[in-house]
Amino acid sequence: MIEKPILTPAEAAAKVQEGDALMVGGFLACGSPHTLIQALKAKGTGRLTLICNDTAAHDLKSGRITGVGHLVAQRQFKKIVTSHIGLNQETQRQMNAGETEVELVPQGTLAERIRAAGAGLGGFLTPTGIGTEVEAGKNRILVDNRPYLLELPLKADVAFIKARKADKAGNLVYAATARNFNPLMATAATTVIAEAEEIVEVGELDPNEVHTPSIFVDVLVRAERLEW
Amino acid sequence: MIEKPILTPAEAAAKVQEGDALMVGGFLACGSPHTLIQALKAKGTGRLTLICNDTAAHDLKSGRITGVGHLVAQRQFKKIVTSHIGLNQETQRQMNAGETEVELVPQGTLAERIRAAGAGLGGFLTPTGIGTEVEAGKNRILVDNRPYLLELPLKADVAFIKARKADKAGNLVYAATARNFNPLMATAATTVIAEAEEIVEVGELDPNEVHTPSIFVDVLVRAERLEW
Amino acid sequence: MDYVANKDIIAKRIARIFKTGDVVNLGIGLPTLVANYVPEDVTIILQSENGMMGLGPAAAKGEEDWDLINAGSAPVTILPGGCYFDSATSFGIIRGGHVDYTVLGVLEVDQEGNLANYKIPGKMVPGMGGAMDLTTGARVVIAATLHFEPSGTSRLKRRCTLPLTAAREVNYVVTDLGFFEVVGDRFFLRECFAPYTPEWIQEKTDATIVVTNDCKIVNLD
Amino acid sequence: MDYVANKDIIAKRIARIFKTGDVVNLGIGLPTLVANYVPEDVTIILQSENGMMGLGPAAAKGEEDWDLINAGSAPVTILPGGCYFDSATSFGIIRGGHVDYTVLGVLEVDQEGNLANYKIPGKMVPGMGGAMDLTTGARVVIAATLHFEPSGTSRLKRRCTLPLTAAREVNYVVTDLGFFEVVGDRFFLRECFAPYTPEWIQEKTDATIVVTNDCKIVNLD
Repeated sequence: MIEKPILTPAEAAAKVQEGDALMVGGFLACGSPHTLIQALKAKGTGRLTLICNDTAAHDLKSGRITGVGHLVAQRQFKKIVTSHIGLNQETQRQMNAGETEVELVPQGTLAERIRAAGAGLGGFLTPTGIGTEVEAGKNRILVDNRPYLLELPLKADVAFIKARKADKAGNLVYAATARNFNPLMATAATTVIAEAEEIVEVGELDPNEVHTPSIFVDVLVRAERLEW
Repeated sequence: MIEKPILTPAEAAAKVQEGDALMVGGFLACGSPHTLIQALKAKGTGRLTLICNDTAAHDLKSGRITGVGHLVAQRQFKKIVTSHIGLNQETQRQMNAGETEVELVPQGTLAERIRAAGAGLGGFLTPTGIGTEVEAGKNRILVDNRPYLLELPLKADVAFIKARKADKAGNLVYAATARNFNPLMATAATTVIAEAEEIVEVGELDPNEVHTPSIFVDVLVRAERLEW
Repeated sequence: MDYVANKDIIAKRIARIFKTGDVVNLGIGLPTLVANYVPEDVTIILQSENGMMGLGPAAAKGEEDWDLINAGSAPVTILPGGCYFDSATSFGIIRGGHVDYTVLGVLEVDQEGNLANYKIPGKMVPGMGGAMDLTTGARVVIAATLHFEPSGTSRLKRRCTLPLTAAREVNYVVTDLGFFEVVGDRFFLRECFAPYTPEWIQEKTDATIVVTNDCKIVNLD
Repeated sequence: MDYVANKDIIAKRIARIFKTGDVVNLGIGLPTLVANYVPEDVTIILQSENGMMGLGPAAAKGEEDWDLINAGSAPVTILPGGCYFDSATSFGIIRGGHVDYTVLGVLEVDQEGNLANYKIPGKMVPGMGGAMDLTTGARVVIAATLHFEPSGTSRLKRRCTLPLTAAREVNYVVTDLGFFEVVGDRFFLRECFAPYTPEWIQEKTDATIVVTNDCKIVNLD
């Protein structure tokens, strides 16, 4: 099996270009690729579109920031597609001030849109959002007399993924609820960069227990930072 | 965690009613629930609709039959929804003779239709089948100027699932390519019956390695027959 | 009559709805309290939309595993027989009707079963998170809320004025005054929690509240 | 010129298309032979649509694991670094463009890139299995076929007459006579396999076959 390059965090972060759409795994910073996030913060690449379940936390009073909140704070995003910004006051501030465009997507719809992009589907019909503001601008389609919204796939230029373990071929295994959006995003970006706490030899992972097949992963990085 | 009833194959097969839609896991009989298939053959329940990747094998010359082919041979199906009948001459014979209705569905579309039913989606857009007979009677929807077919969810009254291991709560783990359609079908039927080669105590399976969460499984059966 | 806000009453009453085997998703905040009051002889299975079945109690101090959190990002535990999954699977479970009950917080809830709980335009826009999928997908939707805002305004309305989380999906509303069922565009008061009276509740709530003969007066203390 | 059907020539030529790292799905029958001819210095990854990445050689006699088969139900092995997945994931990989090449058998293939390989109405209806998804989803579609039917009729057509597996998806057709590329509704003969000549191929095939100056004569023995 072909081995994937293991890059430094800085080398990996340099794969993200100004203006790219960037997916970042994690749920309120749990299961987020903190090493890559810090490397991208150091690099300072801007005008990005972030696709992430949430923007983690940023308490304007205490100054405490977690996960992708570090990139939001540094104004690296021109647009954010997410389901939740409730714990990040800075994201709310930027949105209200018109500094950053925020597209709020129901969490299940966000997950499914990313999966659809990875799976080559042109879209899907969901009952979620019917009768709410989420309907705006979308096609409503009746199936068996029940209304559904047609939701479209969502893909990215680069995905930042966090795994518990990788083998050198790029197979990934996640831990507990740190799995969340990571396996979905790994299918939906042109370049997939996975940071792993442990990188083992090819053949050491049980093929029944792999969560993300190697072919989705382009670059590996050793996790250096696990704190949120 | 609540434990699920462990029934005999005959008790479990009796959950299938005349006229039911029945999903059966397996790919050319690999990963098929052979114990349940034999029990349903003994019971003789008829006028069923089968949803299965294929109808396994039936060689009319040698008389060799595998997997769900045993139920086809006994004429228990009025309709079969499947992607492949190439190794089952009896299915082809029944179809050509007009004895059994056969709906051929591309394999990826079949998998996704079952998943959609389990996931509460009203349908999905796939490029598969555009420009072929599969288009007949379906809506064609343009997204970004590319045509897709709107495919609808497919659900069943009962699903027969085969697992390598179950815990008594109903969590399932599959082996190798015997996984195939099993985890999808486990989400898409009103009553889900899983036969397992091994049934362990609750807590013995690693929660990171469970393929089918317990809540999908209603009834457990001990596998008695592993031969195709 | 004096009103004293009481969240525990709400959690206590909701906890009694479940029977053994029910799959339940509890929202952040007030709904989380419900877990504390589930009767000992009832075993429910808690789903957490960030990717877990079999959510257990909060992690003990010093034993936190930061890869194992609930949807509010608090470190938790998993019960034997639980398992993990990704977010698409998690919402497949939710949207696919495999969750029996979802309990959600409320900004406004109305007699048509509409719920608003994710946005106050221009003021507070936390985002809907998983709430829209939960209200749409769960078999039974329970809105859990103190009956009144701090200002004294009832959270039960004739018609929601805030952007909706879900249209016509709410089945039950449990407040610290009573247990309401939404049927035919009206609230039916099924239980009135002592010391409040049905008449007092009707008077203080700007919504159609039907009280039938079988409305029970219940003491939950 | 004498024609002698030769499947190995086809497999040999197709095997040389790949470069290290390519993800390839080989159909049942003739396409399976391709795996035997991949050059030693090229490492490709075989996907099997029944749920495996890293498909290895056939299982040795007596060492079959009947939970581990290929899409033709033959017992196989898995290579180190391979993994298993369910059928929805498998076709997500296929439909999502994550398979670089699919090699499929042919009943008819035409100069518009249409492929028919799953049905002869009233005669043989095996079903499409995964072929429709593979032709639609793989980045490059290679049709592998003996140039002629046993009757002597060319399988390369102006227009398919049988029900299509996929419309306008075929990129390359490799027969035992040559290597064809489908461009602008015509077959371009890129390589002619000795001892056949471009003129003979054009004469024996009822389809538009363009031969340009850079068409190579190749000896694959």
